[in-house]
Amino acid sequence: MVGSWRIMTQLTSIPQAIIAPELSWVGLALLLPLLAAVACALCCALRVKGKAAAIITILALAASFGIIVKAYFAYTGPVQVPIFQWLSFQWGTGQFQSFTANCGMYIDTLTLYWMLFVTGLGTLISIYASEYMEGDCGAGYSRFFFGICIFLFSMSALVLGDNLIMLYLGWEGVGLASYLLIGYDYARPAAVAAGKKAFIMNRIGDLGLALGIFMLWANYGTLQYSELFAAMNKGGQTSVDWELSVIPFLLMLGAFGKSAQIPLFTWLPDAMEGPTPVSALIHAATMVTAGVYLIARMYPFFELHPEALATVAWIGGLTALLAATIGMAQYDIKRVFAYSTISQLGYMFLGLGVGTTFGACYHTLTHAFFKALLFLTAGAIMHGFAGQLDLRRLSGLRHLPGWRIVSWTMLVGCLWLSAFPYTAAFFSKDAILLKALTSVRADFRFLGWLGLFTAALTAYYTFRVWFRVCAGPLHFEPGAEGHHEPHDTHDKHDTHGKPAPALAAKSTHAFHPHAPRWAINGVLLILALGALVVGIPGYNETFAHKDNWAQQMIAGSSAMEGAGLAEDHGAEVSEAHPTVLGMDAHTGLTVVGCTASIGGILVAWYFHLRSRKSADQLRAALLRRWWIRWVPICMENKWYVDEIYHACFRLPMWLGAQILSFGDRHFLDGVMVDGLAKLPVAVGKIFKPLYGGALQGYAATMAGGIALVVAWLSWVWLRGFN
Amino acid sequence: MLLIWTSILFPIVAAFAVAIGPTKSAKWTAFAGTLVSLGALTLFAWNFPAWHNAEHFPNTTGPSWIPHAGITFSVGFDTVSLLLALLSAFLMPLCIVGSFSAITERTKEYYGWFLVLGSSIILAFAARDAILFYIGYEFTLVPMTLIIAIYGGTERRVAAIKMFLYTFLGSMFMLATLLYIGWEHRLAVGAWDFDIDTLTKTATRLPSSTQYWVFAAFMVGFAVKVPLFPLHTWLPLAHDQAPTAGSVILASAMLKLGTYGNYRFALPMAPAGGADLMSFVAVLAIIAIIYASLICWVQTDAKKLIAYSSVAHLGLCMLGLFALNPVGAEGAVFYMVNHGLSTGALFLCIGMFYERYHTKDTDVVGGLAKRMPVWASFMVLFTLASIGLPGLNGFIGEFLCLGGTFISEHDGQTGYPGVLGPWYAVVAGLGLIFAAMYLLILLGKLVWGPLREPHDDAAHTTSAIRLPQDLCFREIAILTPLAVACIWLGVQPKPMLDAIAPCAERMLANYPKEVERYMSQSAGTPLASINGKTNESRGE
Amino acid sequence: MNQELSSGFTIAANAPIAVALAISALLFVIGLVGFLCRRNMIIMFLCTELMFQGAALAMIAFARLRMDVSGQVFVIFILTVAAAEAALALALVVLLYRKRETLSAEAWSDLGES
Amino acid sequence: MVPTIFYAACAIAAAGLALLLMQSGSKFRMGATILGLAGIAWILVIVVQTIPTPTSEMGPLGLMILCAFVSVASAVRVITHHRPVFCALYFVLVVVSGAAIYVLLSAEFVAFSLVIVYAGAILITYLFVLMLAQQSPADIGSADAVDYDRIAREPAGAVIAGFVLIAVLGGSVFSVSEQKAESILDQNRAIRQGWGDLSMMPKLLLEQARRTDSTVTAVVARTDGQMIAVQTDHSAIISVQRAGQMTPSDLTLAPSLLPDNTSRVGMALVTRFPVSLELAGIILLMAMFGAVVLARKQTDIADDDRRALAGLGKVMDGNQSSQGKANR
Repeated sequence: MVGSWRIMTQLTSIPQAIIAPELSWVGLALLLPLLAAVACALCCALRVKGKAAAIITILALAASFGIIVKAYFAYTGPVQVPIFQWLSFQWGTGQFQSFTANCGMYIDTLTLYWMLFVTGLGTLISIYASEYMEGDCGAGYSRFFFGICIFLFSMSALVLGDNLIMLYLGWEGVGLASYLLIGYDYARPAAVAAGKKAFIMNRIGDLGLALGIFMLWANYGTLQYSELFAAMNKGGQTSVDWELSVIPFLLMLGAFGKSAQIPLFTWLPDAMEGPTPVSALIHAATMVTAGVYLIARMYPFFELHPEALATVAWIGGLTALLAATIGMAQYDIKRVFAYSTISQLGYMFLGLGVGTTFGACYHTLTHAFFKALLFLTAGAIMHGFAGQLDLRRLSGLRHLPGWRIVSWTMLVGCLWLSAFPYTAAFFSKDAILLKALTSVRADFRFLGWLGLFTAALTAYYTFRVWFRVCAGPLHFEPGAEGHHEPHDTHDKHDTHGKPAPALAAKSTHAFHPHAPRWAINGVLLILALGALVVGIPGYNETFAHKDNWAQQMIAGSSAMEGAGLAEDHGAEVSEAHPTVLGMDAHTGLTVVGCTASIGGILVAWYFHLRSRKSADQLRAALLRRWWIRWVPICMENKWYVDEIYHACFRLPMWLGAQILSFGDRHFLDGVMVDGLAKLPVAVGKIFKPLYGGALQGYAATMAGGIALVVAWLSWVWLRGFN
Repeated sequence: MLLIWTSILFPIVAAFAVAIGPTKSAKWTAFAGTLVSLGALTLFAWNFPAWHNAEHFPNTTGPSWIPHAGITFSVGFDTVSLLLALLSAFLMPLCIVGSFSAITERTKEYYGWFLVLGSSIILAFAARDAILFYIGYEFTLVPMTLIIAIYGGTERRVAAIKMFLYTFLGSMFMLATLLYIGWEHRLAVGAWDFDIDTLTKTATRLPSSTQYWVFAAFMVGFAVKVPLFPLHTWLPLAHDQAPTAGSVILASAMLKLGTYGNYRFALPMAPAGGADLMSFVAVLAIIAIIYASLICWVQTDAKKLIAYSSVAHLGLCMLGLFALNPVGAEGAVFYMVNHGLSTGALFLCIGMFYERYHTKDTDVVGGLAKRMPVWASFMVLFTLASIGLPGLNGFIGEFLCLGGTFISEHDGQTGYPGVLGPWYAVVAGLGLIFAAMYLLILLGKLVWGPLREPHDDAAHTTSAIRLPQDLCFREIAILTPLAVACIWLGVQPKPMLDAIAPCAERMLANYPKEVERYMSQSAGTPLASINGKTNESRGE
Repeated sequence: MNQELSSGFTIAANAPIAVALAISALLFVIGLVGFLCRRNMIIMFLCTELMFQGAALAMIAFARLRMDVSGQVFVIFILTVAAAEAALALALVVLLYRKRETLSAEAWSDLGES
Repeated sequence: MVPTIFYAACAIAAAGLALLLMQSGSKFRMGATILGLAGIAWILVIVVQTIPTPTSEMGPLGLMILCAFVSVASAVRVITHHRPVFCALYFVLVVVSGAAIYVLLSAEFVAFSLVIVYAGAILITYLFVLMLAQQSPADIGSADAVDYDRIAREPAGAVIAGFVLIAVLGGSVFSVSEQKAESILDQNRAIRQGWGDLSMMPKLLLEQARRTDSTVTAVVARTDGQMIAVQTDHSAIISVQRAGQMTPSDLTLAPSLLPDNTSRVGMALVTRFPVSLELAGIILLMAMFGAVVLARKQTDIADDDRRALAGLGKVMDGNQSSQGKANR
């Protein structure tokens, strides 16, 4: 068993960050979204009817992206940029006698890597949303972009921040943005409930993160990345101190919450109640990868316990499989994509766990693009078909004029998601699986095979969507809602993408699906292109044998520490296990990966394009057999995780709360407090007859009182005399 | 000095003016009175010399009151009390403006008593003499009781009487302890003196067994006011029945008197007792957090929910205070101010919708984002501040309290050993999750969701002053300063943290050695702490 | 201290004075008992006069014991007060009697809570 | 003396009194009376026994005990008799026997004023009022008194309270005095006070001095600043100016020249308690006013009439007047 434990002493030092206040212009990347948020809030307050909020947002985010690009080209080495003092004070001069969490930025390659796709995708999706949300102009439009700006600000703070408290600020901030945007359509109880669920489940993870932060402070006396890494570089923390070893597990909990891993994954599918651009940006591309960022950023600290990374790997692998199985049985397109997101995040955690931060981060990048693309296409469909997302009620959209771009970009997304050979995701997923399969640890190799199996499932359910929705004979039913579709916009769209007359007859209410216009189509195309482009590092590595850009980016940061060493270590032991299925590891994996991907697609093709009936027949056949029927049932019901949580946690707590509430009112207040208060009344009642109003009663009391006093006095005096 | 007395006495002058003047101008007189008070205090704070150095109480001399009992009219501030007094003075005018439409009958009496209330709260924070503090502390009860009993809801009498008797009972313990320490001082020196510093010096010299009881008695007194777990039941009722402004002052200023009392009296005066009982109080605080949070979860009355959330929040505040290290103490003091702002604002928000719908039942009213978007925005903001979202004020205090608790066990390094530790923080941290849960449920019912309104229009018509559907300018003007304060303190806590730090250190000056003594004792006899706990619970 | 107190207890050293004191106590107690038992308001006042008598007798006895006339002076004051009290009390009784047409003290129990 | 015995005596007296109060029928009356008298007698016996009495004081003691019995018995009748008029008359008996005891205690002036003021003035007032408020004989019916005069109110409780008081007080007092029985009257002090009083009465002093020596023209202060120097044989030396002598010389006054009781009381009233005397006068005056105001015929006057009497105009609007009432 390879403990990263032992590797600790061999750590090469993380490059020490220099303090560079002159780089404070990068802070504009933080400030601009915040200013835009203020502007959007003003738009909201002034009830602006137009698209001013969208324009402000797009401009701000684009500028922010520009700044990051400039910072990328200006980058020379890790820097720390102080901005202003935030949460800091001191009570002594010692190391542990001050608490410092200033507003500042820590810029290294990992930061830039993350910020590039966060701001870039943010800009693109804002453009998309400016058209997508136009039905809400004057109602919630500005509020929507306010949420987006808050999200971008928080995400930037999360990534750029130079200490863990800044990260925590961003961490909770993105949670807030997610809450506000999921519940954007606040009149729908489901949306509100989903937002609430997301926030609360994230909070559970946040608690872990907060405790982890405390533990780090308690043991290192600082929360600044640079100082933490410096402390790590010094090494020496090799003693098995439970406090140190618990740090990675606490941080991990935060990451699991934010990135929707077992056991905190159930909020993400529900989060699809939000508008689709939100799902694309927050719940697919950026926010959910914050967990990956956290683990990558704090990677050295995950080696404080030998099993920490293994736990990450196992959780990731199992989540990938579980989510994929659920995704196979869902009919709602966005939910399928949501589960696929969870599943892909599982891959990333698997990659982190088995020691390839590069693979995980690269997969994050590719995933951001193709998953955003997929969600946006789903959004376009939802937008056009009045909220219809049931893949059984949509078919053959590629035949519909005006929907070709959507169909084909969706195909790109699906190919990428199913890791079709030589797509970007193929390279990134390979990087993860290769690491797993060539690991010295048997359980990691098992996880690798599990990941491969999951890849086949992924290919299947991805193309199940595409073959159902875009291929096959043309057929569709509109959805129930048209809530953000004022009627006049319909006619406007008709000129753009005119539906065939035959379609009108097919749809029940003479429904005209309105095809997306330039903003949506343009963004889809750019994203598809982006999905191609992010494959370039992979091509370079595989074919041109050049340096992988992504790997360089990751290697320059704290994330590489463990990964690099583990890789060395892996190379050393891969002498013993050089092969996958008897072939060279790379080749073998390519073969197996291709098989899985293409096999999955073929199965999907058979069941969902060639003979769609057979899918139902298969399901019926499974349901008939008692020994296997639990599989489809559980898959369709999401393995009853929500129900189990409800029964195990929510319900007992709720009952307990009811009991406490009742007890508080009737026991603690009623019996204890009021009872105590009634005691004097009860005593008083004994003497009440004396005070019935008759004069003698009062006189008798007086006489009795005097008698008592005299008795007491004489007793005291007698004692004094004797 | 003059400024302090101005801020204390001017409201009383204004109260007389309200009493004499015509009914129509009562509210404006009251507003002006509180504004002058706030202005004087702000001016004082502006020139306050001790913001950044540890100089002890720059202005503490005062004329003698009862010379042979050693009682003086000495007032003065350290940064903590100044912050809390500023908070109270800041909320006063807002509350008065907030009552313009809510109070339509017996307005003169209302504003008069409200001014007296403000004055006595500031007096309690400003007092440098223990008896003067007691007078301010206790006198708050009179106007508050009247405000609840006259202007409150349907069960106002019961609520007012319960509040009065309960808190009065608690403060009797406090007074007795103060007198006892004064007596000890007289035994030692030969003359009475109730100067707080003198008392502190005297009390710290008492044997630890005596300090144990001194601390316990103080705790009983202040725990009622805070309120700490088993002694909290007066609060939800009082909040539920009080008029909006009364709730605001009750939650924001009066409850702070309890925590402030711990900061100023219980902890520094009886460090040995504090060290002995810190885990006990911490356990109570944690129970308060979890218990109140769970109860919040099933509340349908918006005001009661906020009231119980106060119990939970102040439990966290107490936990931070009893972590007995600078991080926790800073957090606790910061939290006192923040809780005042955010909870006060929440009460104001709820009052505003109550004025329109005449119900606080979240099962009856809901989905108001559609009807009252401006109100909804404020409500969401303050709720988030209350949840402790980073970037807003609630976070700083909450995080530091929890952090202080967490690192309490870490001996030596911080210079402040303690007996709490990660496990305390873990359990208390559950409160953070619960806080998000119940407050978001409140938001989900009240702000989001489909619009639900009670159908009886009678409620609307009977209201003396017709209010617009969404907030009017006056109401926005009330909430905006609070919102600005919430955001500002969340973004720029540094000046305040720096100001609190020396005070926190001074409060904890005796603790490192006392806690070490306690730890060495309990290390010798493992059951000591448990015995201590059972003794204490019996004592209560 | 002890000595001082004990000198205060020489009261009973002279038998006639002791008897006078015993009578004064008995008169006082009988007056008290009468006040508590009788229902007629006038008789109740008469009983208070009885108690005055007891007190006055004690005064006289002590004056004799201490050979100090102050005790007798006090008795004169007691007489004054008794006279004033009798005037007022009887006026009140007349007033009350006019209202309710009875001398029973129980006709006037408005002071009670119930 | 053993306190328990005293308590027993008290208990017996209490039982007798209670029985008398309960009015449970005339057949018990005699027994109850005997029981009560026996209890009281026992108390007195205990008291007398406690103190060794010199034979010179036996006479006054006997008279005292006789008066005591009269006094206590009539007091008991005051509180037990059914007819208020008889109660008042019994009270006269209490006062008279009390006055006798006063005389025995050498308080002659007070004794006579007691008889005059109490038995004469106050009791007559009581009788007047009793007559005034007395029901007509027809109302009384067959029974000889109305209910509230016949039936005592919770006699047992009252008697217990009263006699616990006396038992505790007497028990403690008399049990202590047993050890101090040898104490004597402080004659010296009384003499000194008497001479002191005389020194404050210059005219009387001069008169007494002339009675001793007719040549005295004036009494002057002695060299030590005092007027009188009391000797151990109770005589007093004063400094006097004699006719025809330039320098003052001493004069010895015999104890028989001490001022008598009545003048001492008067002296004490005007020298030691002048303010109290004035206050007593004011109290009496006020009591008179009060009695006049209270006993006046009360008539209910309507608000408007009252305003009219006060010289104010009528309130026009009924609504307003009701508001005015609320304000008041």
